[in-house]
Amino acid sequence: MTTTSAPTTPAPEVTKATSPLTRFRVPGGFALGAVLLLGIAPLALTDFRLALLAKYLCWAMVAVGVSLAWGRGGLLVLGQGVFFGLGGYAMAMHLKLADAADTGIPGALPDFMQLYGTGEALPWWWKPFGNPAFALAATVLLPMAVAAVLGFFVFRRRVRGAYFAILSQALAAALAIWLVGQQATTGGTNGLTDFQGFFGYDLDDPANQRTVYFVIAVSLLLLMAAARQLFVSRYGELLIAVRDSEERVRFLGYDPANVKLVAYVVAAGMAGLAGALFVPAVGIISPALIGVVPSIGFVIGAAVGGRASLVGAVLGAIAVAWAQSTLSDAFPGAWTYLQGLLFVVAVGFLPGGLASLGAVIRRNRIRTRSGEAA
Amino acid sequence: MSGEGLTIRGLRVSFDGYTAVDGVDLDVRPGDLRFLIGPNGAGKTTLVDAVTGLVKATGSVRFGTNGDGTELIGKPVHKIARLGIGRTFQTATVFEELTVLQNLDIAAGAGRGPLTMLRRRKGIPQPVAEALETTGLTALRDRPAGVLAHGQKQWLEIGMLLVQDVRLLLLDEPVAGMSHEERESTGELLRRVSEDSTRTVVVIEHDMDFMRSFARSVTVLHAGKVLSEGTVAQVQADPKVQEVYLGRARAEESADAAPAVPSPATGEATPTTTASAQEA
Amino acid sequence: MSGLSITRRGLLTAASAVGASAALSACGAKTGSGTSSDAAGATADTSGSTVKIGLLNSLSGTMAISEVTVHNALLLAVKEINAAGGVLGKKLKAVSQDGASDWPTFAEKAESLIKEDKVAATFGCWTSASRKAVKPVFEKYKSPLFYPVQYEGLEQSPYIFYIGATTNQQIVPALDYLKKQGLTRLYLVGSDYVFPRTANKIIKAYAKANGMTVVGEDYAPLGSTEFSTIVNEVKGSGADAVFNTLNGDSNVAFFKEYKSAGLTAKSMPVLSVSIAEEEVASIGTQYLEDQLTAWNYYETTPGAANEKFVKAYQAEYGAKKPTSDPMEAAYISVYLWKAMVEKAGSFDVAKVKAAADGITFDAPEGKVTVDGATQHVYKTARIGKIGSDGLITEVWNSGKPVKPDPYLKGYDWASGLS
Amino acid sequence: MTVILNQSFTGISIGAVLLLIALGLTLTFGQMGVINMAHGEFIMAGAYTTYVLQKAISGAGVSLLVALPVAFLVAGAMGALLEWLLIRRLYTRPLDTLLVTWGVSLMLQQLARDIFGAPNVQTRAPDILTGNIAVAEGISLANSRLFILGLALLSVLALTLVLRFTPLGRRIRAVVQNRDLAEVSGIATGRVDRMTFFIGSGLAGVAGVAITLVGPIGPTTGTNYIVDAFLVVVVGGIGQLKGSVITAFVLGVLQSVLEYSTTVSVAKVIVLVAIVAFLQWRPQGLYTLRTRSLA
Repeated sequence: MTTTSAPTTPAPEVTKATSPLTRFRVPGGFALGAVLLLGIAPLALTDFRLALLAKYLCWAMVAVGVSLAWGRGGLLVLGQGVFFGLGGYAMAMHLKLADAADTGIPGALPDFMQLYGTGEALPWWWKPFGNPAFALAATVLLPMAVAAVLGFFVFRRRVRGAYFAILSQALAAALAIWLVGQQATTGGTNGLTDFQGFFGYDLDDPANQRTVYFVIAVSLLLLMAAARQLFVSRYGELLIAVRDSEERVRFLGYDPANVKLVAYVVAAGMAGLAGALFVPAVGIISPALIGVVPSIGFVIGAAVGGRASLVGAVLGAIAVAWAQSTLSDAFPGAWTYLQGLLFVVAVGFLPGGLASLGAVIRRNRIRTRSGEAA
Repeated sequence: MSGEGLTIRGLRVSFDGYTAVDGVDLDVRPGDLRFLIGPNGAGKTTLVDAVTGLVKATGSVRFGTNGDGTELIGKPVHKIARLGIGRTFQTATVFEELTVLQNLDIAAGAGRGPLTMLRRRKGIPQPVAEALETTGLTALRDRPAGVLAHGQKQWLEIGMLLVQDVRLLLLDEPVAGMSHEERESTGELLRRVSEDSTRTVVVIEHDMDFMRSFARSVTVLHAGKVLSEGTVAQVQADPKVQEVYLGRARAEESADAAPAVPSPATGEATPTTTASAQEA
Repeated sequence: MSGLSITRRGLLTAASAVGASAALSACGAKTGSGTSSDAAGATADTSGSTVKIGLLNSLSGTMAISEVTVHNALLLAVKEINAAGGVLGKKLKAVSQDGASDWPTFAEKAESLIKEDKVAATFGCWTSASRKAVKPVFEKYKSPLFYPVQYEGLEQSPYIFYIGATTNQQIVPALDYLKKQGLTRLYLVGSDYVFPRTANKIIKAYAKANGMTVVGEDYAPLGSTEFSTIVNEVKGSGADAVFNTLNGDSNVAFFKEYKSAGLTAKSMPVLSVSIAEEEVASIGTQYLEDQLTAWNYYETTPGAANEKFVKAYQAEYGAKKPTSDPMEAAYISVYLWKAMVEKAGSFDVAKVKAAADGITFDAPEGKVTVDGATQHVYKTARIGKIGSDGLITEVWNSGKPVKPDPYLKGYDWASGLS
Repeated sequence: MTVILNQSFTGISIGAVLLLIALGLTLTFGQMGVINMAHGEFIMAGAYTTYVLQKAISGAGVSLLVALPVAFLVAGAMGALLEWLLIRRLYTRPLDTLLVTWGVSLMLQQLARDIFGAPNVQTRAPDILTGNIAVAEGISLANSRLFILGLALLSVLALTLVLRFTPLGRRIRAVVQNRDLAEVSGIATGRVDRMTFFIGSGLAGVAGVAITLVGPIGPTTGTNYIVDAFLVVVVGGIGQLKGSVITAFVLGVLQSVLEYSTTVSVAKVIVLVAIVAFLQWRPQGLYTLRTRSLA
């Protein structure tokens, strides 16, 4: 009577989205976002402001992954800096090698290696990054691979919650310290900077900078669409289930470690892509973007905007980055207070972030209604 | 003879020198509705924990529908679950933020491939629809599970086991804290569930009335060992059981509830452990 | 409304956007085409009655400790210049941006100053990393940066004026001094970043050529505060002196450990190149007394110009506030720029650059002269000894301003360095 | 041989500091499970207390001794206030506690900057604590480290005695082991939580006083130590004092030996990676309190 692959009965109202307003909410919102990012922003903003927006959008891309892993999966990913950095360095290494090749001198080393290096040949692990296809793939696949290996062990051993968060931080710290220590091959604290070209295009040219912006904006929209698909998929439901009761899911025959691993790896890939695009947009990648503090910074925006809400996390990330950049000049001290306060209020008293204000009210209404029914 | 259903031999579970389950042998055949009773600390929950892989144990636990069955000791929780063994917890654990439908759909989907997982659910899968029907939760399917009443959560849990197509159901105090009406409904639900001759149901329960009304067979645990086993009547007549339940048992249960043994309501209070499956 | 259809719609939008951006990028310049440099140029707005200049320092974050004092010194110079009538008859308006101790932020703020505020010149940065981060920005927009801190050399950006010492004005004289004192066995301790590593490379080359020995070399991560092992190794090394290129908080922990280990300025002096008056105050003279420093300026440096500077600074920021080398360099950098502008008769960057060579200024540290070829400054090297009152007094100086040589081309022993 | 011995002593020096800074966390994190990122700022508060007292009391030795109890009270009060204002509302959400207290830590750092200025401040150590004693030929132990070691061990002893033999300690343990049972047994769990937090934070204050002997005193003093402190407790195991004690010294010696044979940066990286690997092997740390809960 019960077969595993049963036919599905047609469901007239699986979701309650029947009114036209709710039905077009998601695609409509997506289209609105696309128009704002791809149409209005480039027209309305100066080159400089657009470049700033490009940088904020990179944070937002990380926030998409944070929203998936933390908001949906309950994994407090306090080490996203690691993946952002891996993606960024993969891209930066390629750009440095391309710049060196552009000098026309055969076997030329990147400029910083000539200054601070041993003056010998390129380290072996730099070599593959000379290939643009390899470097591009590495920006996403390298962080994902690292996350996969790490997550495989960590989740299997059921390291979670606070332990996972502290472990992530320890790793972020370790990578940052290592990068700083390898000055001859990584640029040390300075990081990698001063890029001339981006896949053959001159980065100094404002037109090319705008192109970089478009690439970033489109990438963000694609990531959001992908994340949205994950959110509404069966996997998304399962992820919430794992977040709320990992043991229970285990008794249903799933391995929660794998469920979490997928979210963790996808989030890492998103951070990697963000890091890779950050490099041509901002022109630098350095250990300062990888350590403990920036890694916490990556979750601030998502926390303030609403970790479980995709749009909330993205807008939160952009808003916090904007506020940071605008307020810290005028009131460096006051901004620090405000930043701390934002965290306390958003996380402590409004865990769903600003995006949950409406939902909190709606949920209360449902509660009341079900109370009446019961 | 030991190939069908749940077969436990010499099961032993220790925590830091304290032995919670101390050499239990237990056989439960398909189609049975076995109640596991015993005073606090008798090792009932620990036994279920051991069967489902939650705690480390020694001995042998086999489960299968034919042949020798599969050895469960040493397998991880999710692998055991995939063999068709499901359980509920004393406090109902459903996914509160997900709807009833989503809860059931997740329970139904442990074998789904990655492509199915990454797509949105369309419609209601047949087993889920059936489980909704069986548990009477159809009308509530779009409610978040968190807002359900206590009894409804327990039913949802049982429903989740049903859609998993579980062959062995282990229920830990399913009626604790329920109202009288809810108990009756739960009992009926359990009876319906166990009517499938291929299912084996084990219920841990403190509620003697409930046990008397619905159990097909009973095992009494005491201090980690099997104290007595048989029909409700056999067990209640066992002096060892009366000894253990002395005071409480004598004072309230043996005295005034004993006549209820041949339950008039169901007429099923005296099946033997080999109760036929044809009833279904 | 399935997720798939949304994705499809998203893809459509995305595809059209990619198309649009591809079209846009068609007009972007390829690398090496040379067309881009004209596309992006600084357009400093000097048309009004005031001229904006940018102050780019970390006002928050870990570097704020040091950089706020530099910021204060810059503001003092601006105030004095305005009181004296401004530059070319225009008052200066200082626009402060917070680098927040974060290198990418420095790059962003540099761009903001140039593009949004249209400043005529920018003053600031402290760490080498922040300078490296903003260098491409200033080069891209052809806008000048005045950098006030001693650094590791090996750099000569056409749009940066290096007002602090390069290696041959600080490290090399310090080595000369140690050699003269007969302290030839050196232990090198530094923070793990570009300045100490480069400095130590130079020190090792110098030592090799001058009969000195480097008996040990250790790097601590930036911000590290645990020095038990390093001090232990220093103690057992039999060195004559320690050459210290540690930065910030690490100095505090290092010197406390150093004293605890029973090491003193007598038994094994430490010569530091990153400890100025400000740092002395935060480490404590208890731990620093009689240790050596190498700079180009001390609060105690004699001369009327310095007396005036110290007085003005303390009047502005408090009687007990010390003045230090980077502050002094920042202070004079504004005056040097003013002199360049006035010599050029214009705020135009190309003209200002052309006018730079030979500009002199009677600075608190003594007379300084701009070397147009390197865009560095002739500076007098001074070795100082830390007193119990927290002030540093000079024990030796180079006698005359040293010609800047960022690539150490004038030193034979340094030929293999770069 | 001398090298090994020497590095062991150095490792004990490092371990003493690690132990002292982690001690408060063994209570608030180890016993209560609260991840308080502002713990480092309580260390900072202790350090600044020393600075302020030294301005009021001239003698370095006297002011240091006075600072110990005062810093305990100051940091303890800050901790209790934080518990009352925020943390008690977040007991069911440990990860959120981490982020909220990180926000608090930012604000406290800025507060210190506004009160004492951004630059580090200096305190004078009593002369007796700036010297060292020779242990053997070529091996010496700094007096300041000995003082910290003594202080740490004294604190461990005091904490053990309090937990074992006082009514408060019994209540604390009761609440940790079974909150519900403790509550129905008539224990005011809220007040016990606050007291636990008071003591844990107070110990951070004491650590802050000791830190003035070896490190910088500034607004970011706490951040220098916070990650290390957490790692000690995580590796040592939740709820186990002896785990933290052993871990602190093992990490200290490991760090010291690695620093000697490689560089400080590499040593730091190896130690961090080793900790991650160790937690793979024993996710619950060196020692664990066994419970029957699902987790």
